Amino acid sequence: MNSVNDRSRDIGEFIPAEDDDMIICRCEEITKGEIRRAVHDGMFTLTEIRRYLRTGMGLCQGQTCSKLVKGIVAKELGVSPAELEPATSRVPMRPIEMYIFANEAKEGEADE
Amino acid sequence: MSNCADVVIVGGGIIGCAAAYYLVKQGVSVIVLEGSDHIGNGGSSRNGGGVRQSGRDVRELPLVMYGIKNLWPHLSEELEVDCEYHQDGNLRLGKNERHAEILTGLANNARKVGLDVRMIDGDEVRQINPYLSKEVTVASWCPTDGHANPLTTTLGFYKMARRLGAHFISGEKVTGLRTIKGKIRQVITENNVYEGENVLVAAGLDSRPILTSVGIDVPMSSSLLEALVTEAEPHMFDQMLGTADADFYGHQTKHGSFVFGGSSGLEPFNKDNGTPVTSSKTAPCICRGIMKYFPDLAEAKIVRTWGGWMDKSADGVPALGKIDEIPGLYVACAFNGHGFGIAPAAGEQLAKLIVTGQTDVDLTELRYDRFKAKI
Amino acid sequence: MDTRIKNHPILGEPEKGRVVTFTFDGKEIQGYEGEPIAAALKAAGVMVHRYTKKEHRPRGIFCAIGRCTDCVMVVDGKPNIRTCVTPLAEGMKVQTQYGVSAEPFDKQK
Amino acid sequence: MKRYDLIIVGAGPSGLSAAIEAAKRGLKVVVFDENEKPGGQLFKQIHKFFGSKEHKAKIRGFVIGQQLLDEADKVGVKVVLNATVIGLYQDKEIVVKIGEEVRHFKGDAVIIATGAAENMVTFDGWTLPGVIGAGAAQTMMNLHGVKPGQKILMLGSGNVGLVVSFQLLQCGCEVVALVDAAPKIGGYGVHAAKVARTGVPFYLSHTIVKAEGDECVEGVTIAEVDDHFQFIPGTEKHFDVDTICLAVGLSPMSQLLKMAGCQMEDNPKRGGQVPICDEYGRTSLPGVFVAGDVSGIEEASSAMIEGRMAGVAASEYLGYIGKEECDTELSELDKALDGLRQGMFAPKNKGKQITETEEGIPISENLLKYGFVADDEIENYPGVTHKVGIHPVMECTQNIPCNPCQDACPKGCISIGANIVSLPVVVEGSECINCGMCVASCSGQAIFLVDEDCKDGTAEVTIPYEFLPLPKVGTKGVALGRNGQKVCEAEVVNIKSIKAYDRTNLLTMKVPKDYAMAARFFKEA
Repeated sequence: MNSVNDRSRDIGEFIPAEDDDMIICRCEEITKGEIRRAVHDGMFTLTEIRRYLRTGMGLCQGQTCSKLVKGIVAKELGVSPAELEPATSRVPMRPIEMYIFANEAKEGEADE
Repeated sequence: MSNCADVVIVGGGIIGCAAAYYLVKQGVSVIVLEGSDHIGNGGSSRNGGGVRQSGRDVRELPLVMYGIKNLWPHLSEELEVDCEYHQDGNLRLGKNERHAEILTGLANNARKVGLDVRMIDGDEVRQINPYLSKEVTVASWCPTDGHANPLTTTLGFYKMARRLGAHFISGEKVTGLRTIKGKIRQVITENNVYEGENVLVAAGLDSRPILTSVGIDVPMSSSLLEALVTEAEPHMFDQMLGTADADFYGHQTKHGSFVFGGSSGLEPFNKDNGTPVTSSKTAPCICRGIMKYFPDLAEAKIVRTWGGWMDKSADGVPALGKIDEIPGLYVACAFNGHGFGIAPAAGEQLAKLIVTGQTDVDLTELRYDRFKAKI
Repeated sequence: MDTRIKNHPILGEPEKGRVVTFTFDGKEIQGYEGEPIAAALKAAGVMVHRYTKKEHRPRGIFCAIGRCTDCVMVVDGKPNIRTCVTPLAEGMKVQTQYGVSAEPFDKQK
Repeated sequence: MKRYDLIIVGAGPSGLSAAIEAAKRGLKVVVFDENEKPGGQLFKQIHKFFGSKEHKAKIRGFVIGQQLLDEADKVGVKVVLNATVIGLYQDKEIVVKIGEEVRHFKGDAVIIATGAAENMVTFDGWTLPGVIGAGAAQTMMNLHGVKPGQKILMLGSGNVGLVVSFQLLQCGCEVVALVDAAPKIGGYGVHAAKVARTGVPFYLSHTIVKAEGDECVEGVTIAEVDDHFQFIPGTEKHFDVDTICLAVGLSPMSQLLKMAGCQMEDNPKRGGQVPICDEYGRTSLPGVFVAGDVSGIEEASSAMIEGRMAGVAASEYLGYIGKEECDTELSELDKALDGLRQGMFAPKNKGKQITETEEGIPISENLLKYGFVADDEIENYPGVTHKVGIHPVMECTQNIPCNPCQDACPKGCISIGANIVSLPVVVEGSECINCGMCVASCSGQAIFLVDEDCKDGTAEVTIPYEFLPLPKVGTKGVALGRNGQKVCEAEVVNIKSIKAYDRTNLLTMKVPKDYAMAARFFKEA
């Protein structure tokens, strides 16, 4: 779903806040201030925030922080969180060791 | 907001963002139209991060060498973002005679245009990177190659271009171009019409239908590439890696994770459902490939896999520069899956070309109309 | 501090495997075979499982079901093992994780 | 490639229910679950469920889990555990990590029943060891038999926060406070009341300022918040705790569906990102169904019905039953689900201010603010009546879908009627025989047997008691009021623990006559 998004629209100045050093993404240790700043640097989508800052790119793949990040970005943009498309979900759903991922069961033996 | 600018750029990938940055830096007004919802949503955010010269076609080598010499070393400072650029060399690995031949051929060509690249044996390979398996018997070694973070670099160009006044609009899908009185003028989207003195089409595969609207064709086909990333691991090595057969490539990032790309061989027959979705077969295959070269990585956990379209041209090098037939129109597409490392140079030279009509690097070999029949 | 529940008004006595000995940062600790490593550590009063890479801050159990990955430790030499879903076995070597390593930060290069 | 008629991801209440319905109709069904044990969250639910018989009311969650497993086994469902689904690819191909292999399967139909994940809130120190999710607390104490902490502060007054607080008390932890930023308690009043009467203070319109400690939690400071959820300076309160437990809602775990290309929407009423689907779980992808929390956060009881619906719909999709049969069965299940979606906590009432019951009685403001109904309010409710001799006192003050008490009484003393959410009333002229079945059957532990006048200046109050150690007859202590404060001296005069009570003990205490309607909990001296 594409919608026209003017990246130069006025979202106001970045105003530092007391809780800017609060960790939001626990895995990658990304703070609220970093996320808010990134929005003011033009990262208007959760996908861009993730790519720019690594929020939700850690070991847990955003299981814990995605809703928190969404709320912060929405507030900064002055929109409802529901309007923001979540970042893409990707295989694998859980981290998987390379040697296991590489080890595909042979046809016929694949009986659990 | 004005729908007019000196330059309208179609495509908000790293090429479009870099060109926009170098244009606004010179005081040129720019509008960038991105069809998807996200800046840098195509190959720019899906590639393996290689910033390398070795292994490239000699026609594009001068441009990438120019970028590595003049732009990459200070890009992080310039873009105020950590591009994570490492210039620690590229090992292109081989395991047999056939591989050795391929690698030697590529190295010989590169040396002709002045690139420092040489062949080394398995032992020397393992002196450079002790984690490589005994199966590796040969490699080409280019010490001035490296890698960087494509996500922060692309978005860094975007951020700075935007900060200097470039006007980005995402979700704005371009349907065609229109000339007025024999000169390029309008860029038509599903919702709006934009006007520019100059138009740069840098929209990857989508460039082809867009250019078709003004009767220009760059022969390109799509091909899916897949990549994966591991959890963060203790630091192991800093080189960029590839193989003679191009069965995998990648590096360890500053974060500690390993980013590897590769293929299963089934990519040309990928069932396209319109989005670059991964296949259930490819990632396991990439893992098997990696483990042959890096047995130590067997325990590393894969946290994410993804796919991306590659815009392949008929001869494997980009179409880059001015479209003489249509005054004001420029193109930058068909980067063939290795556009990231060359992007800063391509963007900078395009900006210069648009503003001054001149370039520092000769782009003649990359003309859009070079494609000829074989007989 | 004994945090094992000996008898529960609804669940009765917990069913546990045999007692096994493992090490946590070199100290011998006992737990029950097959229970999550994190449960055995918790019962032994261990709160800190790791220190983060950037800020060197302590972390411990958070979700306890293998999602948040905060409880990862170095187990038998392998980093990033989710202790809340990894069964305890006799002789396991469990170590505090510093960043992605069992080496404390001042010893990492 | 190995192929099944139906592949179900998730062996929780909805996944197992779906599997049973489909297998009963002849489908070859496999269920994959990443956990070591099946049943999803059911095995952590040690309280008795609400609803009516068809919703498995008054049965404890973990028992329901076992029943579902037994039934699934009987109808030939294959449940594969420690099987992590890592991807749902094109053509309904599912890749599963089992042991040290990945295996590829295809399903002619797929039901995603992956449940939910916990939401989190941030505050200074929220990453310290000792700050845990409520689910983590449940897992540690109810599955692994380890106390999550000694002194615990609970954040969140929804049903999860309330139920887990009670469970913490049951396993011997001290809950120092139950805190919520909202001005009103979010969960069932009866769940709050059973926590409050043990002495746990509720702090509504409060939230956590910071967790204290260097290496792990050593204390916590909370403060009152205003209408905009901003701290009010000067209202800070400190507690010494070793654990802070977060129960601030759930989000659907719908990533697999998004990955597969399902049309999604962000629906705050359903708890977040959910697949767009019809009422029987059919998504935008033909043959891909959803059931349970993954399509919208509700209770396990509704998840089981949703699962059955998806199982029936999948059977129809694959031609194992006709459309007519499918429609008939689905409309039956509709009725069962409608039953659960009634009352003041129904999804349709989410976010609405409800000030009085369907009977027109004002909802207790004390209950919503402090977790207990005030002594002068309790007489407003139809279950609270006075009578000579022993009689039930039903302190059920909100319209929730639950009626086991009505069937529990062999003498027909209690009536709820056809509307499952009505407040229970004492049937005029009926005679209580002190069997205690109503007390033990009440999932909300809101029924007491009271003899207001034993003719010797005392009264006897029988309360449900699910703690250890169980006091012995003759034990002297104090009676606590609904607010958890001491009201009078009390002595245990009877303890009944029969099988039919299903592990709810009935403790009878003797109190001075004047406190018959105030004494609601017993604490050993």
